[in-house]
Amino acid sequence: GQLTIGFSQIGSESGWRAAETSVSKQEAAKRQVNLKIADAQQKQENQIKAIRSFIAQNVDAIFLAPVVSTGWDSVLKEAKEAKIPVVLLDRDIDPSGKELYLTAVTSDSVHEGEVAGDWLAKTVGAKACNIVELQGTVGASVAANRKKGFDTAIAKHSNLKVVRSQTGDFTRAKGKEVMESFIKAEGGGKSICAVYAHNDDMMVGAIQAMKEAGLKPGKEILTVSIDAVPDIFKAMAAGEANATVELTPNMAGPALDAIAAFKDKGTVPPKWIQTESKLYTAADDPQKIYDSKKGLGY
Amino acid sequence: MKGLPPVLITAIVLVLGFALCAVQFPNIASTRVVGNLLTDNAFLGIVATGMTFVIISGGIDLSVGSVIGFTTVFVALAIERWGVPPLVAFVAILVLSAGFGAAMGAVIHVFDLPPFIVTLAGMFLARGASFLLSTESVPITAPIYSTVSDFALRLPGGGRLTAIAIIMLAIVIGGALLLTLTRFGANVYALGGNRVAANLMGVAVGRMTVRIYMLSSLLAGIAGIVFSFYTSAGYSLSAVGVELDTIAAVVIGGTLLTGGQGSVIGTFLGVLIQGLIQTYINFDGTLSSWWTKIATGVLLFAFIALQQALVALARRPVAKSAGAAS
Amino acid sequence: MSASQAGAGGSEFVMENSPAPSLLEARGISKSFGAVRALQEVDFTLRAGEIHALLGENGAGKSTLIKAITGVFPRDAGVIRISGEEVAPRSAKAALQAGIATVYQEVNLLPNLSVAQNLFLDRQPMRLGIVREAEMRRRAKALLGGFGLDIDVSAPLGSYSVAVQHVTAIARAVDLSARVLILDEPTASLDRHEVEILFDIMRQLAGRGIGIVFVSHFLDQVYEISDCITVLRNGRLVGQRETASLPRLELIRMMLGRELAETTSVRAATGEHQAREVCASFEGYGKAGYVAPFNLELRHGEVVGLAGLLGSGRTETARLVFGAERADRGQAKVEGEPVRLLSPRDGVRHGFGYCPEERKTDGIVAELTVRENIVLALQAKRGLHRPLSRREQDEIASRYVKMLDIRPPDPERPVGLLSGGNQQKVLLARWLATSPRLLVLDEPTRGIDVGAHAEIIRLIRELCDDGLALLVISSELDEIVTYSDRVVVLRDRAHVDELTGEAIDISNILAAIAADSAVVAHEGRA
Amino acid sequence: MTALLPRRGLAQILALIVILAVDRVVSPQFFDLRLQDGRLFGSLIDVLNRGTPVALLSLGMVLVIATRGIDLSVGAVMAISGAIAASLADSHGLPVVLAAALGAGLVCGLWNGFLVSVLGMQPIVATLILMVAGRGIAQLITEGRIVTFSSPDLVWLGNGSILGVPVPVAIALGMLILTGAVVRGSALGLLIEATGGNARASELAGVGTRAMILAVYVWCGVCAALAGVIAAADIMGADANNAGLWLELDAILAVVIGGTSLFGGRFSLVLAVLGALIIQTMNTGILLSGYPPEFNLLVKAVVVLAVLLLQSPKLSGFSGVVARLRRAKA
Ligand SMILES: Nc1ncnc2c1ncn2[C@@H]1O[C@H](COP(=O)(O)OP(=O)(O)OP(=O)(O)O)[C@@H](O)[C@H]1O
Ligand SMILES: Nc1ncnc2c1ncn2[C@@H]1O[C@H](COP(=O)(O)OP(=O)(O)OP(=O)(O)O)[C@@H](O)[C@H]1O
Ligand SMILES: [Mg+2]
Ligand SMILES: [Mg+2]
Repeated sequence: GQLTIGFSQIGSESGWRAAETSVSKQEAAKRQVNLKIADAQQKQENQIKAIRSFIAQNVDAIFLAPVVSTGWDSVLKEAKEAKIPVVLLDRDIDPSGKELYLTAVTSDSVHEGEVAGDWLAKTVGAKACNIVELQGTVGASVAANRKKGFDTAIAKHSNLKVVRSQTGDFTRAKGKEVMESFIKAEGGGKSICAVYAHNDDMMVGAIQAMKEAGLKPGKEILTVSIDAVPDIFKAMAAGEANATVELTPNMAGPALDAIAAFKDKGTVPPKWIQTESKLYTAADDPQKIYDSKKGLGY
Repeated sequence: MKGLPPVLITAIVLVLGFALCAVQFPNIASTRVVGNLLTDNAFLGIVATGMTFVIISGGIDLSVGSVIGFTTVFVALAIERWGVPPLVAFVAILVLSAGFGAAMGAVIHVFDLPPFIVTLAGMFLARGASFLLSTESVPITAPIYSTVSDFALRLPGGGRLTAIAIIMLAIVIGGALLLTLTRFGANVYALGGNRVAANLMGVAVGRMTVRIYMLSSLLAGIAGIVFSFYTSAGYSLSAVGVELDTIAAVVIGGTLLTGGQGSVIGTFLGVLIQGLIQTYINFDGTLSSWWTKIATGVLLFAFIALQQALVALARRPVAKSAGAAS
Repeated sequence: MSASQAGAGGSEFVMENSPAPSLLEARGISKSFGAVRALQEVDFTLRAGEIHALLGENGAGKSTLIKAITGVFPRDAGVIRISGEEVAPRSAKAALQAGIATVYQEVNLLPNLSVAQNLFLDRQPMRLGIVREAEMRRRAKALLGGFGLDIDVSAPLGSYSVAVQHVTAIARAVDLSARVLILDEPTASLDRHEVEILFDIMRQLAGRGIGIVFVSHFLDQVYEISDCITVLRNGRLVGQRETASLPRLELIRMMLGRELAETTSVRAATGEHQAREVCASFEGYGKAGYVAPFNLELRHGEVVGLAGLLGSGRTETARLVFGAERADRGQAKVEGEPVRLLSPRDGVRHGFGYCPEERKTDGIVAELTVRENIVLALQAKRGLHRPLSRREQDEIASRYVKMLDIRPPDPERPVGLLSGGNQQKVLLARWLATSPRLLVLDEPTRGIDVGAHAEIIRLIRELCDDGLALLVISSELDEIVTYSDRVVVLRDRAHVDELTGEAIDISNILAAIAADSAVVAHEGRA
Repeated sequence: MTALLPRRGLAQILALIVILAVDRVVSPQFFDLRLQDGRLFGSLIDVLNRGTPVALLSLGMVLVIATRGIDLSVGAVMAISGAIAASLADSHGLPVVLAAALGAGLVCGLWNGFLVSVLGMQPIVATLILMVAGRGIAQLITEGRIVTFSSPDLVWLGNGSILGVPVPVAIALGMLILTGAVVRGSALGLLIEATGGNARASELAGVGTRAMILAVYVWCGVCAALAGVIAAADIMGADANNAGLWLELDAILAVVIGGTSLFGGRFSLVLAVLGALIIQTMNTGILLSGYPPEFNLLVKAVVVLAVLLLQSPKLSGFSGVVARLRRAKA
């Protein structure tokens, strides 16, 4: 019969997350799966509660987009006892829990940072370059990973240096505010060669701050960020942004396929289904990508 | 002071709400869901017990969520990185958090500052300190953790009464007894009734203030340990915003924010009401992020409005005979 | 303890001139609040077994002296000795431990706690760290029984009337078995019967060698109970005398620093009043469970007194008349026009004013200045968009500060810092400023000194002569008799009698109150 | 009139000066100002500009707190009004956009006021309801996305300048003056203070305390809505998920730093706004300092405590009497 799948979603903290939710719904509808989404409002407690109630409702499978990598052992054990397969979406959990889930459909956020760093290193070449970094929320694993990946990538190039790094909480408003103060602190922004932001939203804010300060983002100052949300393509099309690394909102599609195969034929999927971290630059016809992404619920 | 009528009303609200939910989702009326309700809200029940004391005494403690977060990080690091035996780590963190609460109480009393702001600074401080310890989440693999999280009393019907639920129930009962049966409890009510009068009647207001905030932070520390059992990890961003959930639970439980009235049992019921709202929304499972928020708000309103209506009904004007006996 | 025993034991034991050792001795006590020098070099000596009255005008510094002695306020200068030993209590608790039990003037109990908890706060009977609730209640019941009070001690104190609360406070202090008992205006809200009981107990305690400080504005009571009098004026010691050797007029001169004009009954002739126009009338007015339906006519230029025992429904009547409480039956008319009084705002709109009896919780806004408190009702009446300019406010405030002799005469002082009596005057000023047609005064002279007392009674007459209608509640029958043109007597939340003209005298009122059994005993004592 | 002027703002002014001095130390160019595209540019301007939302919130919040209330929903109201403004901006003129956004704030305020003054709920829970549900409503309007717009009129509200002064700053100043004129120019101020000081006594003196309470929540809603419009205009988009998140705490903090007691009564608009500036001066200093972000909260905690201690009656002596009185009342 029809599959019923419970999806414990983190919340709706950004446009990307909203897109992930709506794409998941679309994908589920395409496959005629009954997807129950429980929104955890950014709280792990709520996610655990949601998983417990999915178990109580005896769903066919559970999707989990974990808000944090640790702390899932006991609740996932309960799911295992109840013989409900669990698929992780978007983020991985701590290695100790490997046998507790069927598969994880995620991107590698360290790798995302590396892609961004490599692009910057390649673009800058041998020239000395002072980078300012807009971090994600302090304590968020994605922020730490994207920082780590980027740092690793530029460590190979002694001409690249992160001179300032402050959190912009993954938001536009804070990205703008932090960038404003970076500009003040770096002599009106003249000494800044590139901006790296852990997500596109902060970068959109930072671009506004640079424009207001009379700087030319995309030209005088290079920008690279992660997520590939539509608005960054708009900026790219206007020549105000240079590069973004895609984090696809379609995690549910591969996950649904894996579950269907598992239920029908007992095919055990690989432990990790990695999504692509594709780099987009101004050379990729940003306007077209913008139009194609607009309708996805970002 | 007896606190019975408001508690009774909250209980009626809870039972009514539970019945309504069960009509829509029959699965809710199972020991499994009830067991989950207790387990999932164990840490909330513990902090809310401490918060009840604070609020009855006329104060407020915004730092509890951060103290929980700090505790989880501290415990995880102590056990996993510094090699401290778990029980020692627990004792250390409880001493630390009690000291933290005592310090806030002392600042409030000695410098005559509003608790709201002092504990807000405490909230920043504890959260900031946990960032300094570690911004990553640290898994805890100590055997005691799996032992404790696997322990559960089986209830008829498939439900589980877990260790942390039992800890919470014990603390709620202990808190209720402390508040209603001891001199300390009476003094808590006295402080909330009127600080100046309590002082004139010989209550050591300063010492009481320090102790009350100490108790609250201590219970937040215990809640942090319970939270770390719940998630087997320490994470600096855990329990963000829990202070508001806690205050809401206390107030829904019939405690007046102005102090002087309330009960621990009421708070416990308030915690369950909050948990029930969450469970209901999870069972529904069709709500988007925003409808979840709106539904939470509407249900919160419905519960409080129902409660107010019942209170109004109960408060039929029955005049007390106050004359002198002849 | 039984009242009769106490009376017998106590009164004979009063020592007239025996040189008892000084029990409590305060020397050179000074205390300033900013620029206000509340106490300057005050000496005070209390001997064992003595009932010592501490007297003075409102704001003279009586309460401040008491608080300086018990350590509630830090002293600027001075030493305190108990039985010759120097002590320096820094908190109420420390004072208690040093053997000084005090009933402060302000409500200093906890309305949210049960009566029993209030009586035994911080000294509950305990077993194994647990309060013995039943035992505590039993003792509370016994303790209050000694004051003739038989109430449910497990109910919150706040559900009882001020009088009950006051008795509770006194009972608590008495039971602390201290060596010194200080009572700051304990009788202000008690009726005669309760005062008698209190005095019996005081005599008994004095007989046991306890020193008692007694503050009151009722000079009759002072002469009845005290052995010795200390008078303060403007924060300075005026003198200490044996009560028996101090004539009343002399005492008043010591307190006021001037002679007091004799207050006589200034009631006008009865016939005149029938002709006067009706200001407000109430027919079949009442509220279920609150006050039984009553008929009441209030005429311009006439004072109607409400008399009755505590809890007889006087305050309730006042609140209904003013609109603070909604009636559920009957008809109110103002100047012959039917009106609906649904809220205090309606009352104010129709030109009513109301000074509530609980001035701390229902009257003053402690944090606001004297000026702001005085103009509050007038401003509320005028509405938002017609603010009184600062000049008008200053002018109104200083007029009433002068007229009612509010002290200190600083309109910019937060009213909460004024002495109790002066706060009462501010409330009166608040309503006078609205030029009301009907003023309802609930215990207007409570806590007011002799000078101001005479002043307020004179004022009541004057207002009356200006055509104001007055409805006055007072527990002091002689006061009611002095100014009322008509007296309505209440019993058990119902209006039972109305006396006019020559019929107004204390014994008639008492007779009406006591129409049945129990209270007849009163008459003898009155 | 008097409370419009800082009568007792010494501690606050002192705190501001000290924090400014510290900012100067961590960032030598802190006081540099230059004119850029007809608009002043510099860290000081940033402080004013970024401080605007909290300053606006504190204008409403201070009145609510003066009546012994509290409004936790202001952040959510910001999100709602921002979402409405952004969704309408490209299809309607500025007057319509503003009317709709501010109207939404007014309705939110009415709802809060209704719960508190008519139903008699405790302010903290009454407004908690809208705090939770309001953000949901805002997300419902934007469907969780960041709704962007390009209407130059609305953008000007966030990024334009008047005589070199950023428009948001001018708006905040205008609102301060307007609120001051309304509150102190009418009897509102006195009646609000009386209501907060002793609601029962004020009621008996004929003050329409319910109307007062309703009015302050409405005004608080309108101020929050304006802050929300400005926040949206600033980033040219409505971010319903994050706009105004946790700003209610900053607004309350600003009011308390401004010396208004959470127990109601006396309030000062100017000092509340000063409190907002103190908070923002600190935040901007943290951003300029270059310390790792892990330290942000610690610095904030220390500064908040220091500013409060500066005001503590026990330490500074002045206004100590007033504070004791407040306690006595509580
Ligand atoms: N806490 C305080 N702060 C400032 N001034 C005060 C304070 N308490 C009392 N005062 C002032 O000290 C003076 C003495 O007041 P006190 O209360 O001792 O008078 P009192 O003799 O008890 O008068 P009453 O008979 O009206 O109770 C008054 O001028 C009063 O305004
Ligand atoms: N402002 C008020 N609001 C609500 N209840 C009140 C108020 N004032 C008085 N009461 C209640 O009315 C009841 C009777 O009051 P009280 O005993 O004062 O009556 P009374 O006849 O006015 O006597 P007296 O004036 O001598 O005290 C008490 O239970 C009291 O709590
Ligand atoms: Mg006095
Ligand atoms: Mg009365």
